[in-house]
Amino acid sequence: MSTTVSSAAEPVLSLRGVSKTFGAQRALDSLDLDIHQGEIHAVVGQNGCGKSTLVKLLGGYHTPDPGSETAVKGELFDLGSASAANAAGLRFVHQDLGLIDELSVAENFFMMADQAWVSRISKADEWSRAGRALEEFGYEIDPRALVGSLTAAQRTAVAIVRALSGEDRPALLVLDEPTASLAGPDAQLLFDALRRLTAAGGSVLFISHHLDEVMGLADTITVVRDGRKVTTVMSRDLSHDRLVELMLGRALTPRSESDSSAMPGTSDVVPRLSVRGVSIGGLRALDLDVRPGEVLGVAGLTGSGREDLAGAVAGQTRHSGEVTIDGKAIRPGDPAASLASGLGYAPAERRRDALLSTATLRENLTIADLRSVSRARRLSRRLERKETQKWMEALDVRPPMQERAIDQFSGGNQQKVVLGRLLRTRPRVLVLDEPTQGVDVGAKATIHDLVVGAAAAGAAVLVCSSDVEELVQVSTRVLVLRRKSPSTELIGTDVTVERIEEEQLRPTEVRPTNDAGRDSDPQG
Amino acid sequence: MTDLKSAASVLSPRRASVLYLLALITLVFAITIPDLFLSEITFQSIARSQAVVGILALAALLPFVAGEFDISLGTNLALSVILVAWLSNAYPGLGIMVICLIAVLVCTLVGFFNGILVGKLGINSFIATLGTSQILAAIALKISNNEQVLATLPQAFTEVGRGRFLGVPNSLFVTLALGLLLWYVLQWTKVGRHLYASGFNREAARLSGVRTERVVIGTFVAAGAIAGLAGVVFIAQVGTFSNSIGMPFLFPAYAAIFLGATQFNMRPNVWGTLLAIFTLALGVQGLQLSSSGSGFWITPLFNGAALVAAVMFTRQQSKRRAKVVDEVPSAPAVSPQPDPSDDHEAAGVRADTVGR
Amino acid sequence: MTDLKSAASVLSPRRASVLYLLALITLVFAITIPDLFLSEITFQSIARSQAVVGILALAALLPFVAGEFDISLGTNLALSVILVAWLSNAYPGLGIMVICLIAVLVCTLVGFFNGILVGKLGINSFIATLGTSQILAAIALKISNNEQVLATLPQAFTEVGRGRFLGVPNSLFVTLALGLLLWYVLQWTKVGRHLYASGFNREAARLSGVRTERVVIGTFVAAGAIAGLAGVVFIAQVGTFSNSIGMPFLFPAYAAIFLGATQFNMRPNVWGTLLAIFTLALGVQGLQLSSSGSGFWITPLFNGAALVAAVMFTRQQSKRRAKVVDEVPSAPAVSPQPDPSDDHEAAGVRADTVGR
Amino acid sequence: ACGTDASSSSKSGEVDVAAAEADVAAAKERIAPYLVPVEKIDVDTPLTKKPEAGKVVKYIRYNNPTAAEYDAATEAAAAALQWKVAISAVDGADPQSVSNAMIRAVSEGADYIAVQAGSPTVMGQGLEAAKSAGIPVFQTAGVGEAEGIFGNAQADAAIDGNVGVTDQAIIDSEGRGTILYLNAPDFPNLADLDDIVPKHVEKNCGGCTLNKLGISAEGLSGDIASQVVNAIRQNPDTKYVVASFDTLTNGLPEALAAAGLDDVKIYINSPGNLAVKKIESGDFHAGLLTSNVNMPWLAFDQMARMSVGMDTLQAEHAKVSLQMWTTENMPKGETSWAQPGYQDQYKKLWQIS
Ligand SMILES: Nc1ncnc2c1ncn2[C@@H]1O[C@H](COP(=O)(O)OP(=O)(O)OP(=O)(O)O)[C@@H](O)[C@H]1O
Ligand SMILES: Nc1ncnc2c1ncn2[C@@H]1O[C@H](COP(=O)(O)OP(=O)(O)OP(=O)(O)O)[C@@H](O)[C@H]1O
Ligand SMILES: [Mg+2]
Ligand SMILES: [Mg+2]
Repeated sequence: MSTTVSSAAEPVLSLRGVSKTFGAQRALDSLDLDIHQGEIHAVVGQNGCGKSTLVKLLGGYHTPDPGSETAVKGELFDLGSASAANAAGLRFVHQDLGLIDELSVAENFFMMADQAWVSRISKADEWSRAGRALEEFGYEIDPRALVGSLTAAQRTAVAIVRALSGEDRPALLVLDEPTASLAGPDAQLLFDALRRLTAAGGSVLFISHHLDEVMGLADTITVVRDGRKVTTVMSRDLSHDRLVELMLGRALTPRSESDSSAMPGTSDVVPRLSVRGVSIGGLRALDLDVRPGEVLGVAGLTGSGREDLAGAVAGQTRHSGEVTIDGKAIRPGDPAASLASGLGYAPAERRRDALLSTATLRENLTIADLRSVSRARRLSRRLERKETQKWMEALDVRPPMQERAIDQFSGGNQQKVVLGRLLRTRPRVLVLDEPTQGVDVGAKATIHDLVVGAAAAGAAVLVCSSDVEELVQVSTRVLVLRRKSPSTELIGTDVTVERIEEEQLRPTEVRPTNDAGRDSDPQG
Repeated sequence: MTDLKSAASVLSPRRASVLYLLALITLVFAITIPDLFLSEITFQSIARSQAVVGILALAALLPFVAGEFDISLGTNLALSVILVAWLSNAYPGLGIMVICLIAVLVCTLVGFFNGILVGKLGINSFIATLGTSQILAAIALKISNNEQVLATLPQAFTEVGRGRFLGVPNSLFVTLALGLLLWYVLQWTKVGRHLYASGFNREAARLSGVRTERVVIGTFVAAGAIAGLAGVVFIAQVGTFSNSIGMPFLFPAYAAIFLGATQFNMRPNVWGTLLAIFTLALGVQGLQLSSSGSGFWITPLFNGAALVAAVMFTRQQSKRRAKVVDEVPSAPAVSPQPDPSDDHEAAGVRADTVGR
Repeated sequence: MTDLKSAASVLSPRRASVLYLLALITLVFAITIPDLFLSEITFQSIARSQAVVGILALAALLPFVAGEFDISLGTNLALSVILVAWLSNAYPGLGIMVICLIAVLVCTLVGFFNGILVGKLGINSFIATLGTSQILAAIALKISNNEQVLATLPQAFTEVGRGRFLGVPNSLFVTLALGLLLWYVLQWTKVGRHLYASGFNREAARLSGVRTERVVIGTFVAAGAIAGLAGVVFIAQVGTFSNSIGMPFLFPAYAAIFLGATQFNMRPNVWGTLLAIFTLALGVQGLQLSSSGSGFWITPLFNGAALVAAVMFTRQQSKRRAKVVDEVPSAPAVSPQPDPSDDHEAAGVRADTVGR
Repeated sequence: ACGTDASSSSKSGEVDVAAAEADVAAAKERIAPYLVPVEKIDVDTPLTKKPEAGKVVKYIRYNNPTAAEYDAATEAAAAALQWKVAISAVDGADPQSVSNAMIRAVSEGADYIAVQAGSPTVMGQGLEAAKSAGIPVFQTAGVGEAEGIFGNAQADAAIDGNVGVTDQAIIDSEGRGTILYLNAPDFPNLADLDDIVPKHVEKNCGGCTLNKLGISAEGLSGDIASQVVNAIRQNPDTKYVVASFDTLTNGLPEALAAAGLDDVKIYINSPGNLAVKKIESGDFHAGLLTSNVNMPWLAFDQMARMSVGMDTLQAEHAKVSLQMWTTENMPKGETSWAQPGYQDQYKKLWQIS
């Protein structure tokens, strides 16, 4: 690591004219960026504007187009080299986390340990160090557990703690949408850690679509549009609306709040979706009902059971208990049957459970319902293209290239396709798990409209989300989970951010024992 | 593949390197040994000898598309051959049609057994079918008593097996008809789409309503049946069972599938597979015809070099293109080794696509 | 694996089905043919004949852990053997040490070539090494002129090759020493960690800063070198090159790797692989001893059935366990076919792990 | 993968008719013994006494169909001596398999070890183990007399047979045939034939041409027929295919027919049962047969002699009777031949009533 004493003015990281071209598409277009010591610098922009590409360049995953100049603490930096990044003290939490499911937490932790190549790793030492680091941040995660067995939030936690707890303090910590699946208090925990880091002289590059979060946390904000930098401003000089305008290049037209919440789940309508006594993983004997036209939001902290609820209801795996649609029981563990009965599900683990990687966007979009693009049992390419075109427009997929491999789209755009696939089937029951993770503000509004629209058209919708604002936006009712079971139901005027957070955080009497996550107030 | 433009792009050197290899081979030998090479016999003998390999490759293609290997197909073919040979001697009263049906049925059952092991019990397909393949070899050994077995076939049957129609060996018609059928199913039906989806991401496909378990079992059942058919075609051509048959077809079949997967729509596909088989065979034929002396080493050398070269060519083309051009890709296909603008990336995705 | 409890869990029937198979085999034959089976000769001859297979399997294990196949190892071994045989006749002045070194070096270069094809150019490893394997076969055929070649070896060399120490064939010591080395590297070092990471999820590994390209090239280079060593051990034992050697070792090697990957820590691992090799060989030996003349079909039957049974047993055990117990998994290991709470799930993830 | 290499003995230009006639006459003389029925077995020296019963013989053979055809006779010969024989079929592709089986035989305490074929090199450590244990080793169908072996029944049969079928081609072509010789020289017992047969043609038929086609070990299970067709198309004069063993001709008649090469004749040395059937049907055209049922008796005769302390009379055992069967002359429905009452003839020599 460089020992040069950097002057206060000299940025920790300085990019000049950085471009990255993928085939025909310029993902980054001569981007300039300075990050100073001790600052939290946010980069915001719409889906597909090039944020993750920037992060991957810094991490050495991609190599930049020739002609750029990069410096770390005033010294020339070899952008596109993983070892240079590591040596310069850059640490990463990637959008897809970059964790290896089949390895244990501890093994993932010390992947990059500053250790001679062939010297012996002590497993016990590794476990205890990983355990300690996680504990320091307030996470109770077994370092010997497989990463694949953890919940999305726990995995994010592992990735964050891994980046923060190296041999030495990172010079620059780069986080790409770390909060996409973190519930409020968990996010707070992260922010505290970031502030501690900057206070101690480290710097942070932070990417998020939660603009409130960005405004509250970042010192400086750089707005990127279509691979180009729009501006860099101090966050205190900025309002939420102004930021959205900078991102989209236009103001966000406010949605009419009335239509969604206006349709209360009147108890005289027969429930379309009934869940009785479902127990699996993090859930105990869950009962719930959703009526046609209703959007039931499910809130809860990490470890409350929220992460398991959608999968269980949608029958992703077998479980005990009964799920019925219009009184007809559906077999758990048989998604095809569920889908046929009108139950559609968008899983939260996008890469693992939703993307047909290397297949085209078109194939990803149409897979769940091919009949409507067939003529006499033969697939019609023409119908399929038209249908795909329609949905790409409805969901504002960028770039609108239906024959491109899904892997080559940005995370947010992939998410839109996953939702499109589901909505195409016109399900009578919609089960959504983190439906807008990684989706930008503009597209988020679009998706919310689609969800509410589906409900208005008579579907019963269940939305599980760590994003409380989102729940308030779309839900008619909100169920708050605590300690693996429903604790409160909020209806009508009670559906507010404040009420939900209050309910989520209500102190618990007994601490759950067999729990890898936490569900108590971290400050408390 | 409906409009001209995409057809042209499908025939670009990058997407059809094997076609160019085929042209090169034909050109070279047409110049160096025109009389020997450009004779009907050359094409007759390739068509005859590769028809069965082609059928077997099509059998292997189905599980492969769904992300699974079937190593047992070679011995399953052998099982079909020994069953026909044995039954034709032991129970001639059954009639050749019934005998062939029994053989294909048994092979289909073997495929079902594989399907249960892999699709239902979740055993890795490579190891499961490796095991089955050994068991089948044992059965064939037992039935044949480790001897060559001459089948007692009605003359009409062998005449059809060895005959031609319009100058094309009948066996090749079987291969082509089967190719057409599988192409239609894979490319134009829901089932085909479900197969590919199960190969791309099994869990995502399942959650999208694909009955992946049935799909996987189904591909193994179909593969078994087709291998049985390949055995019937084989014995109609040759008339004899020997213990060395079957397994040796497997390598060229998989080589062709892999090579074919770098062609046209850049995923495992029917025409790429068949094209690869016949191109490699034509090259070998040409070399055998033109080499003098003890050139026993030339055949493997050509096979190896052609395989590596064709795949490498596909990759290099795609790289060069990514560097120079800025057109928008228009063909309705996706590379299993996605267009890399840098090679790191490609290495990252590759392992999950072809060659599961 | 440091404390007793986890050791016990590693030896549970679920994690060590092959150990139980071994016990069963020993028991059965110890009762049925005690004199023949429980003789030193049985163990000698297995140790001697499986030592080379073991070394080759260890060579194949490295790319396999990193998620790649190396099909060329069999012919690479043959290349090493023909090089030693040929050089020892043509250039006896070089001395056997130099000759062996040259052979291993050439094999290492072949590995490097494979590594470039796969790691750098991103060609699917199955097809790339299939190609290389054909090219190597051609080279061996050319050098040997398609004949068996008797090497002119110093007596001291063959004596070491065929000798024993403490009653154990020397060649087995090579296998075990190599196993120990690879076990240490895979299990206890950063390199090993990076290998597994590259195999499980190439892209995530790269995002975590693993230089997956180098890792992949490195595994192929090491595999080539080890195959060369296997060739040297082989010729020290046998003294002769024949064109049929090499390839036949590949199937048992990969079968053992796959079977071994269902053992102990439920990933591809050194001791599981070696255990599988010797267990299967012992079973075959016992069957051959107890069956008379015409039992030629028993060997493949046993091999196939044992393979399927051992893997199925592992799966069944894990299923039963998942139904009954709800303890938290404690050992730091992962199933390549992850503990399924239901089998759909397993089927979904399986294809991406073992058997890429 | 074939063609005119250095071993080709082609003489371009006009064929000397007189010389050709002389060559044919000489060839006819050489194969004359193969055309008359054989009455007597190949040995006639009686044993000095009746061999002791109860000896144990370990017979190691390759795991292929042709080798299996000897099994029944092997057991019969042993039974006649009241000996026990354990047959062990080993993998021919594994160079260590014979050696391993021999070591095992030593450990099992066999009295004699008989190996179907394989040089002392292939037997390697197995032979050493036998030597140090004092167990005599015999070959039953090797080529030539190997050093370190006590007996090698029908040692000359492979050479005589290959040369014999080649002579048949010389005769059939009236001394001016173009012959394609098919061999797999990677097998040690066949490697020498790659030189012997071409030299034989060169020396004994001025008007003939012989081309070689070597099949690699791996190629044996592949598509040999296409290779043969291609080789013939390169030398369209080729009218004879001479194969050193029958596996090399799998599928060949069908491939020849498909290529329109209907006038090519296929001669096979030591054809197996199925190949003999195909000679009868006209798919193949000639074969030179040893007496499969008799051969194991010949090998046991050597062992029996050793057991009573006699010389093993290698010279008498090396050269065995052969029969030339062509589509025209062969007995219908038969797949092998034997000297009438050969069992009794042996038993008489062995002094078993
Ligand atoms: N491997 C690739 N091949 C081709 N194009 C790519 C590749 N990776 C990204 N892109 C394209 O580059 C552009 C920028 O993508 P990037 O992932 O950086 O977006 P992002 O700003 O992170 O979006 P999001 O907020 O949705 O995560 C997108 O249009 C995407 O389609
Ligand atoms: N078990 C056996 N089976 C077959 N042949 C044998 C056996 N033992 C010895 N021979 C051969 O019999 C002959 C005499 O053997 P012996 O070992 O007595 O000779 P030697 O004079 O010691 O020769 P050397 O010094 O070469 O070992 C040799 O040709 C030997 O190779
Ligand atoms: Mg992104
Ligand atoms: Mg001596």
